Amino acid sequence: MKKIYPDAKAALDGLTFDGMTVMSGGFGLCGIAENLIAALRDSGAKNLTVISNNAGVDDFGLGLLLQTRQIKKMISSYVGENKEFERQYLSGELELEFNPQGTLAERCRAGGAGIPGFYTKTGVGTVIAEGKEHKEFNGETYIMETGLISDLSIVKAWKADEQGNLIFRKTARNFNPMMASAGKFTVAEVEEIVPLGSMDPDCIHTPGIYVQRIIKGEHEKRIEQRTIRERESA
Amino acid sequence: MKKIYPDAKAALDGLTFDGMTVMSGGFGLCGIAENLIAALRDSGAKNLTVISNNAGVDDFGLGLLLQTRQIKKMISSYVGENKEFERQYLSGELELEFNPQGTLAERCRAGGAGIPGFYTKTGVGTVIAEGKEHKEFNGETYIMETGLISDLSIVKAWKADEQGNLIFRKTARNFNPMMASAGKFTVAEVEEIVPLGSMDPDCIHTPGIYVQRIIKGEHEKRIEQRTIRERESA
Amino acid sequence: MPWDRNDMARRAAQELEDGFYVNLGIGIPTLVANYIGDDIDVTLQSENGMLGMGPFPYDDEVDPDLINAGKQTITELRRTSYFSSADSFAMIRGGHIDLSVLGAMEVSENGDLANWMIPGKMVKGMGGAMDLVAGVKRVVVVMDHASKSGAPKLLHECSLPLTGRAVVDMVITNLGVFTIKAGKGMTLIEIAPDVSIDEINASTQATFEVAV
Amino acid sequence: MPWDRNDMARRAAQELEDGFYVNLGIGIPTLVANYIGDDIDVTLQSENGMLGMGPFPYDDEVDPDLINAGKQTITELRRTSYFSSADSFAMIRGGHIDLSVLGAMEVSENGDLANWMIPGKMVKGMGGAMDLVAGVKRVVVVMDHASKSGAPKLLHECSLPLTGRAVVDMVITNLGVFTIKAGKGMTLIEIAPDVSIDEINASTQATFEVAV
Repeated sequence: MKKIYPDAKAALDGLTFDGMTVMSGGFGLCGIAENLIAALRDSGAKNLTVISNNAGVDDFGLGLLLQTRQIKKMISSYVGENKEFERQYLSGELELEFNPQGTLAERCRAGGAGIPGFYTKTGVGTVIAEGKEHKEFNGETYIMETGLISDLSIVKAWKADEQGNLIFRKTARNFNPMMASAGKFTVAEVEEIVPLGSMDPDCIHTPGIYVQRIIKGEHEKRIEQRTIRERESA
Repeated sequence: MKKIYPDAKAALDGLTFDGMTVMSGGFGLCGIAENLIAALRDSGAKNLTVISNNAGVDDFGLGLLLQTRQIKKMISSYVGENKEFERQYLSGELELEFNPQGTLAERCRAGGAGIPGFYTKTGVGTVIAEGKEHKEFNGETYIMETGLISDLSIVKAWKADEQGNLIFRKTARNFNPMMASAGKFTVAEVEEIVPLGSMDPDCIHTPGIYVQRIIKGEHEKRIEQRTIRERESA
Repeated sequence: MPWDRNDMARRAAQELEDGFYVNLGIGIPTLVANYIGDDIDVTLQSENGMLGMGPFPYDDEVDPDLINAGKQTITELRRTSYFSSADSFAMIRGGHIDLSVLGAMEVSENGDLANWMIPGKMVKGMGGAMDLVAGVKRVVVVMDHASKSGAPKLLHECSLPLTGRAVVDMVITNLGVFTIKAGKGMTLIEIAPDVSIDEINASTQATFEVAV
Repeated sequence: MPWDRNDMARRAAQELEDGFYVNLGIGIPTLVANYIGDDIDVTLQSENGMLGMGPFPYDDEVDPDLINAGKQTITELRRTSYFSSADSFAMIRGGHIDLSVLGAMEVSENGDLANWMIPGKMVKGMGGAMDLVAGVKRVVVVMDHASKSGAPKLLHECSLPLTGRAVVDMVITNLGVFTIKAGKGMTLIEIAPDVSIDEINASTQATFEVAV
């Protein structure tokens, strides 16, 4: 059972189809599966439902799949950085379902954990609650949200071993672990493939059971908001 | 805001009261808060509801609180190792609520995560499902389980820093992280208090936000089933 | 003289207490970090998955794997821990964050908040705002008292789609500070220097008590 | 000659496939690990919070922080990862474990399983058994064909409180191997050496087809 594939194209071979649901890890452009997004574009799969916290920028990240109009619907919490997204959405070419960020994160976690529904206070009394089941617990009102699973999850990690164990780095972890767990099939791209046994087993973020294929990728890691401070002069 | 306390007695000072609900981490005798359990016994708090996967053995772990009859009710998944438990239960002195182990773990996780209810397939069609709400998702039947929180959670970790960041070791992690998150007040005992900044921030299992007090404890770490294999002779 | 952005941030910082875990929103709330007193120990959360957020990096410290919820590059501290966004919002939803400071478009006298959507304009999304106002123990809003056109932003009822109902505990504007308590409505408790109550009345639609 | 414990474990091991993630219960199921073929790569899960469970330790390797779900001391492997019990049962409940091998007191012809409770006797608890049978993709039961007193354990309906309904996919007893398919009932597919169908019929209450 070999999990390591030579490149992104090979890693998606046989896994893509029109109308599929894809989860794509990352927050903004931080921790996105750059190589697999490009390979998903090149696969030509159309009418995709993409679950991702954001929608990339015009020429990077999921913006690549918007350019080619492969996305039919996005499930996201914030899509403000993308003009092409705005154009397609306002023209009715693109469906959009907004989820509060924590609800989206929990829906992915629930899907991977076999939990088809859960209750949350988030969104009660707002448009998010419309049409959803309401229930009282200890005198407070909650709404039911459902678990999400994907046909394919594409995630980005820092390191993997041949068993698919993953370690993420700093805030590039974000949505990647839950999306890895919620994919019927999960492909991970990493910066480094390390020898089996070289990871601290107490410090593996995503156990290999959630990862079916792995590639080592090349990463631009584009920064959206480069904010710095000046050094005080000596 | 000093979180480090000199000993278990000081760490529980002001936190215990009759009729309180206590979560106690550990699986069997592995990863239990030995020092805090003893201090909870010495506090004399009575009529406790204790949420713990197991109930210790006769003379160790939660067995100490059974000896002194401080426990009114246990919420557990398996209590087979304890004769005093059996005696008190069969004589009607002790209430017992069985939860499937995964349901118990998830109920603690949900409580800490602000999720008052969730659906699971576990236990459908069994006594566990009796009286619980049933709901269909995609043609399958699930039951609703509720989140659990405690007045006090006592957990055992391997290392802590002064901010309360915790790292667990091997399978001694078990129920400790969820119970830490589900306590209105959480006290952790550890084997070592390490300097701030010496933990890998990517490898902190329980962030300090969940831990209000910390002690360094002494740990017997009793083994329940010492199973070994023989070395092949040379 | 009404308060400026930094004054408002400084006033919001007074709501922070020793040992607090705090989430700061984008804009003026971000400035609050500059005014946290040396005498208290406060830990900042970034909802993408970090506790113990440090200041912006020096130029040679910039790390694309280390950003805050506003997608700005930041730094870590000795106390920092990283976790997934699910774990981060478990922390928020579970009521473990003591205080959140957020911007707003409108606040109603019973504490309803609108800060994510203007119908007819392109909708960018609510991000983590709905989770924060529903989960965090105490919500402080920092905003200009009136819109650029002079329209009141403290209203009887919000006209914009809500982020949350009865979730705001305090509003700090350039003119003053208001508390909001469940069932008791809004109370003006502080006024910016040289601002009159008449001035505040003139640019406020919400009903409020005065207790300065 | 009926199969012994090791024969049954060896037969159960044949159900394991390359790449499988497997949870083995206490008792005979634990022995299955001894018969996993060298030609396949299988990862064992321990539901207290470990993937990649190794063999029992040598005497000088015993670690009280490293136990399996039966509370036995074990070892780790190069592939091992540790996680919380919540994460462990997320894995189980979410359908990520390919196969579970469990013991049983009773199995019904539609796959109901009873293995945790005998009314009137002290109840020890179900531990993780209900989670495993509800969540794992395929459940194989290994048990003696009849009780010590000779009473059948393969029944029309279980008499004991259930662990799960319609959850068992295969039963391996000392007399033979049965598959159970939803809506199609139970089928005998293998018989232990020198055991006759009459012998099996005599100690089986459940209705089953024969396809050996």
